[in-house]
Amino acid sequence: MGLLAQGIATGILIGGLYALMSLGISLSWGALKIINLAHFSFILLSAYLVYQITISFGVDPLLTTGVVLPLFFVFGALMQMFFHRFKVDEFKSLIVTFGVFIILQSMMQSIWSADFRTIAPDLNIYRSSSIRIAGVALPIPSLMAFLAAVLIAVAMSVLLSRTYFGKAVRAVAQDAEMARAFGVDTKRVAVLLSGLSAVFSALAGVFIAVGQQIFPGLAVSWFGIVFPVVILGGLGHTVGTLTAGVIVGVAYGVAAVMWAPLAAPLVTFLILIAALLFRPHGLLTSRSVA
Amino acid sequence: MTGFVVVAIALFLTPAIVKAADMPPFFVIFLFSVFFWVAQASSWNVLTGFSGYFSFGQGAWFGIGVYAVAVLTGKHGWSFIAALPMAGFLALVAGLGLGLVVFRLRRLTGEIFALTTLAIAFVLAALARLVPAIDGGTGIFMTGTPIPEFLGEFNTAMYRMTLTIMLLAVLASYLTYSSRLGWGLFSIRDDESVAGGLGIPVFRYKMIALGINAFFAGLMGGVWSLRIGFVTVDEVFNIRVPLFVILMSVLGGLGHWMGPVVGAVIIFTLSDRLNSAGLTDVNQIIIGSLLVVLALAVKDGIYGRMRDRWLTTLITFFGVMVVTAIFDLTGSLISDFAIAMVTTVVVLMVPDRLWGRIRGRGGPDREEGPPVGIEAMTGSGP
Amino acid sequence: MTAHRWRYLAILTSLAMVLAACGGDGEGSDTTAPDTSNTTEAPTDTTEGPTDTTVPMTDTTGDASGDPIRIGGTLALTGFLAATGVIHEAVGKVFVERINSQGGLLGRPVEWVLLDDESLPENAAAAYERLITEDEVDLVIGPYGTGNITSAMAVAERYGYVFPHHTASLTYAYNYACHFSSWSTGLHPNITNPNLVYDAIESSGNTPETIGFVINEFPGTMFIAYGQEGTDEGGAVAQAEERGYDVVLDVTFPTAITDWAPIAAQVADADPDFLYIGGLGVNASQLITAMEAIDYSPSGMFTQWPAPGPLLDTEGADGIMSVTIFEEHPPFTDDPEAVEVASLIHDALADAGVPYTKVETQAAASWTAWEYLQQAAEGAGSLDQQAMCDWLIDNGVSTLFHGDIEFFPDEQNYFEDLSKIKQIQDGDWFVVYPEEFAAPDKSVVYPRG
Amino acid sequence: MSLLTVTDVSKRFGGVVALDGVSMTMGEGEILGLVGPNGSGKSTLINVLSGFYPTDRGTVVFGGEDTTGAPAHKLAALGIARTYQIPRPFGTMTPRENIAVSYMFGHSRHSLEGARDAAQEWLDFTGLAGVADIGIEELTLHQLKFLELARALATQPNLLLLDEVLAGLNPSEINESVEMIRRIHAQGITILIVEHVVRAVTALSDRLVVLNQGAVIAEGEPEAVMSNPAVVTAYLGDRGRRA
Repeated sequence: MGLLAQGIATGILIGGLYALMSLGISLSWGALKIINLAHFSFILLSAYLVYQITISFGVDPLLTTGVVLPLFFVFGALMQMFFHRFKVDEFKSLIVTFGVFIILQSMMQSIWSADFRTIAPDLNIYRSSSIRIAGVALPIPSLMAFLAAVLIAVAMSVLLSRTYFGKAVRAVAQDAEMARAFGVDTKRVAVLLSGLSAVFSALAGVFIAVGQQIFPGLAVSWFGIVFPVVILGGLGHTVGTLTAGVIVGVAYGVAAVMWAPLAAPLVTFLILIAALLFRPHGLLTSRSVA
Repeated sequence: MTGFVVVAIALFLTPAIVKAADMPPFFVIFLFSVFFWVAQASSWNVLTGFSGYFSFGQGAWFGIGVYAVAVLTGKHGWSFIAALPMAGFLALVAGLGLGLVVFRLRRLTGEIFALTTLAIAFVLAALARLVPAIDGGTGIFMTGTPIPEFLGEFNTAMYRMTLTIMLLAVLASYLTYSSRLGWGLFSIRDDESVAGGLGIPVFRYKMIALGINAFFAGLMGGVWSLRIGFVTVDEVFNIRVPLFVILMSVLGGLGHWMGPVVGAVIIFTLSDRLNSAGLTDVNQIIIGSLLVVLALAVKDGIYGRMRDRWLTTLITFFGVMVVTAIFDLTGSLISDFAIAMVTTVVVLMVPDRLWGRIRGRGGPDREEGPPVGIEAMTGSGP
Repeated sequence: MTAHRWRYLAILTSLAMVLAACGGDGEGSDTTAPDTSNTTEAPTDTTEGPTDTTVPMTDTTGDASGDPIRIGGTLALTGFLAATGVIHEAVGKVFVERINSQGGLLGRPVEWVLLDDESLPENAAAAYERLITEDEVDLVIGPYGTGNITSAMAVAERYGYVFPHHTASLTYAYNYACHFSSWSTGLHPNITNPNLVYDAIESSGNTPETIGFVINEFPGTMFIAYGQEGTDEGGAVAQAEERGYDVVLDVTFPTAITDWAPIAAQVADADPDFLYIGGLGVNASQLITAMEAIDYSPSGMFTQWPAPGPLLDTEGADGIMSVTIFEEHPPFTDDPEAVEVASLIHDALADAGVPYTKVETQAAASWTAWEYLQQAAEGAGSLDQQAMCDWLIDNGVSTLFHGDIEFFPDEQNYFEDLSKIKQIQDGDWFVVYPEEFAAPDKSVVYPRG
Repeated sequence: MSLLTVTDVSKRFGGVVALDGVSMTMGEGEILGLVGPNGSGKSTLINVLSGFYPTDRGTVVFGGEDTTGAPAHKLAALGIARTYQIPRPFGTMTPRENIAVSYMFGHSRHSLEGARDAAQEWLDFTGLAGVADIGIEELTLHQLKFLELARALATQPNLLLLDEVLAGLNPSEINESVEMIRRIHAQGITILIVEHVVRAVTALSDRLVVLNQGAVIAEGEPEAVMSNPAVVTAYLGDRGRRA
């Protein structure tokens, strides 16, 4: 019983990280019609940068966010300008961003080698610390990731449903042409949103650098987690993405504990396929961004 | 069609010629690797290029083929030649099974369909890991698997089998392209419900396309299990196969049966030469940039440009080929080929407007009447 | 306008490809290409090409002169095995530089034609075909990784090339008469390896009553944990039971695992006296981190083939054991040559940007494989594959890191298991078992502090 | 004898009732005008008849055969062809290829051989011969509308469903189209024409059926129907009736 409780608890927390990793992709896909595979390398690149800055200057890894996040906002924004310039559509974006993904991957490998990188414990006080609630231990890194994910998901859904920017984004998501016709500066909206998406991915990278060992091969292994979460959550649906992340995390955790770790991916994808068949627009169905 | 037969015969004779001409035996090995990719890309193109349903499922069909042969020969003592048809058959069954569910649901189009096919591959991988009867994590050795004598020694056998399957796959793609089926699929790609309204049996046609794709991908996978040598889940079900066929078809040109053939030859030759030069990292970066540039700049793929500028293509290619061969710049026919090919691609990449200016007149260059419609995208249709 | 600029970028990229292609073949073309038509026929003929080239060159100047001897091989420089592949790359480079600085092989300089197999067996197979039949290398050396070695060995066998390799875990599968493993596992690691571990534990005077297994679903680790598929012989689990340990946990996890929390929870729940991790690379580090995160630390741990660096940097890893061949402390460092080579390897690994540069299992095994080639060629006095193969079987090899090795043909050319047990003690790895190899005043600590 | 019989057909989208127990028949060779204000269910009926939407209730009998709920391609094979209010040509094909495709499928089943040449007949008929082999994007709305017609005709249908073929055309183009519809009818093809441009419909049709809020509110001779108070109300509201 304690085992199951622990499995569920850690599942929920890791789900937060999954959601954080998926948010950027979900938003740019849902709102900008860009399936941005480059986000996978964004997450890893930000993890490497955090690692590098931390060990070079001996600072607390969390402080690096001050540098890393703005940097990735710029990356994201530039990327969107590029897409805008070349009128990249959904299908093209898949190919183009996959190209970018490959390039970034091999660049990271040539810079940091294929070997594993770890922030040494003396610089990283978070990795293996945890707090206990009712006999269930909550690891700090995933706890931080989870809280960040909740914060962002809520903030974003408020931003998207209450502000002018949000209205503009929703308008663009539904029909960019129409939005333009109604005087929305679609390009500016898209660039901003793309920047934000990149920031979320970068933030996920921060927690990954804090929580685990990083190596180039990591990025590919995320495909199998992030896509289910994105689809399950509903494209561009922030709260949905968070929910989906938690569901996948828990399903994964429980399947691993109760059945076998080998079965975990199977369960995850069966959930995904079920979702694709019966709820192709996400759990908390809402075709548009919210 | 006669051209097809001629090419087929020529290819079947090649190994003998290679031997006679004292060319390095690697030439044969190089060729059968090309055949593998041509078959994979062509079969993928029948579904995605023709009907417009973007599929990541290639890895799944390929993997089913590999494991069908590996399990049947390795765990149940079947002979390779008996197991091989099962590779195609099981992949076909799996493909049609997926189609039966997915194509019934109107909303499962576009990227949602693409991701469903992606998910299938992951599920199969997880299954293979979980079920000891398939793999269970120990992997399966294929290195000892005996191949029937009549096929010759290993590389000759691989050459003959891959060539045969490749020819069949390309033939299937060609016949589809030049028949009602093909045009039905093009209509589905352009506007599925209108296609239905015009009396095109949408569901059946999509099933056929998916079936062709899965069958040949699986069959070739069955042969390839010999090449892999030691079959494990991580090697078989990785995203490499689907991504390469996409790259190849996009580069060559979706929608025409020749597109993937051209694309596969170019991409494989390139990465082979770069790898043999020990430049894998460069290789990765170049392939990445190729993807970006081609998706943005060359609309209908290289094959479209080749048709528009067929004269330039021929002159450049054979010109360079002859030069490199005469002055023996590389000492390897494959490298001569690679260089000639790349130069041609470079020339073809010159944007239309600029090209027009080079040739002393504005406007897009056409060395034959301006083809449009399927023609434009694909060159001479049926 | 910008649209054009991008298109031009395309052109530049392609030009780069042309150069690359040329460059690559420049490398290929600068060798004398002897009559190639033989190479496909019988194994004996394949060596004809190579042996021709051993005829002394007329323009002999300096100590290492004449046509370079070209040694071909691939490594996992990219892909999921790359983390370790990079170590083998560095070691190989050091070996080749060193041999060239010492007058070369058979008086000729050595050139290493290294290709990347992207961690894929099919690529390894294709690459060895190319190396042997197109580049016509004189010798080959094995790639890294069980699958890749298996596929490459099939090619080497087809052409009768001597095939030294360092890290193939499925020992039972290799029957090629001229394959020579430089790994210290012996033919039956699924028996010898676990027993060594258990002996080591018991040498502490304490015997675990319960044991838990967390096994990576990777052929090599599965083989050692559960024995050979089909045959019920050996395996860490079976032998633990034979010794009367109570197996309270037995989990396998996928190679590409992303979430360790559930497994950590299971271990904590089962709370075994000893935890046997059939892990690769950073598996152990990740599991320990996950266990620490839920405040659990087992009283004893072993892990199969870890990335040693990250493990040292992992909180709560102190006292974990593993297998090794060589560690940089006495008695191993009593041999000055070993120390010298080790320092060379440090520099090479540092240049390659590898954080942990000490010589241990991977580096030692890699070096030994190269020694096979060198001593076989010098012993046979030619590059005739069959002659080299015979010489190795008849004479064995005297290695820097393994000591003298003798190959047993009826044991599929394996030698006895020479593995040692190392343990992390106060922040560094030390060999602790068997006693004669243990670091000065070091012994197995169990339960860990 | 009647070619098409629709009995008590209903169709709802969520809460909205698009068709509410519609019944009507069409005789062999007649031109029936289907009119009604926006959102009265005209297009929905066309979509039901051409098999794009399944019905919730009711039956459709075509050519003596119950075709209720049959898929679009089956109905096309039986001889029902339709056009679209907003033209939907196959974008990657030329006009000729567009027509060739429907010649290959539809009611007339032909192989690929000669399909291109066969397309000439309808290219000439619709006066598109001049633009037969250029890209779709180069065609004018007027030409696209004619392409819709040509493509529908190439299936060699018994029943042709015209969904606002005249919308968006200028008077001279309208007259041209009306002429063409007459010529199509002259070939013995039964036509159901959905229109806003009442003048044209009344001129063309033998009979009118008026839909309002998904229900048939009038049916019969064009003049009689157009003066029917219920119809006037439906179109102009009560003010119209008082006037």
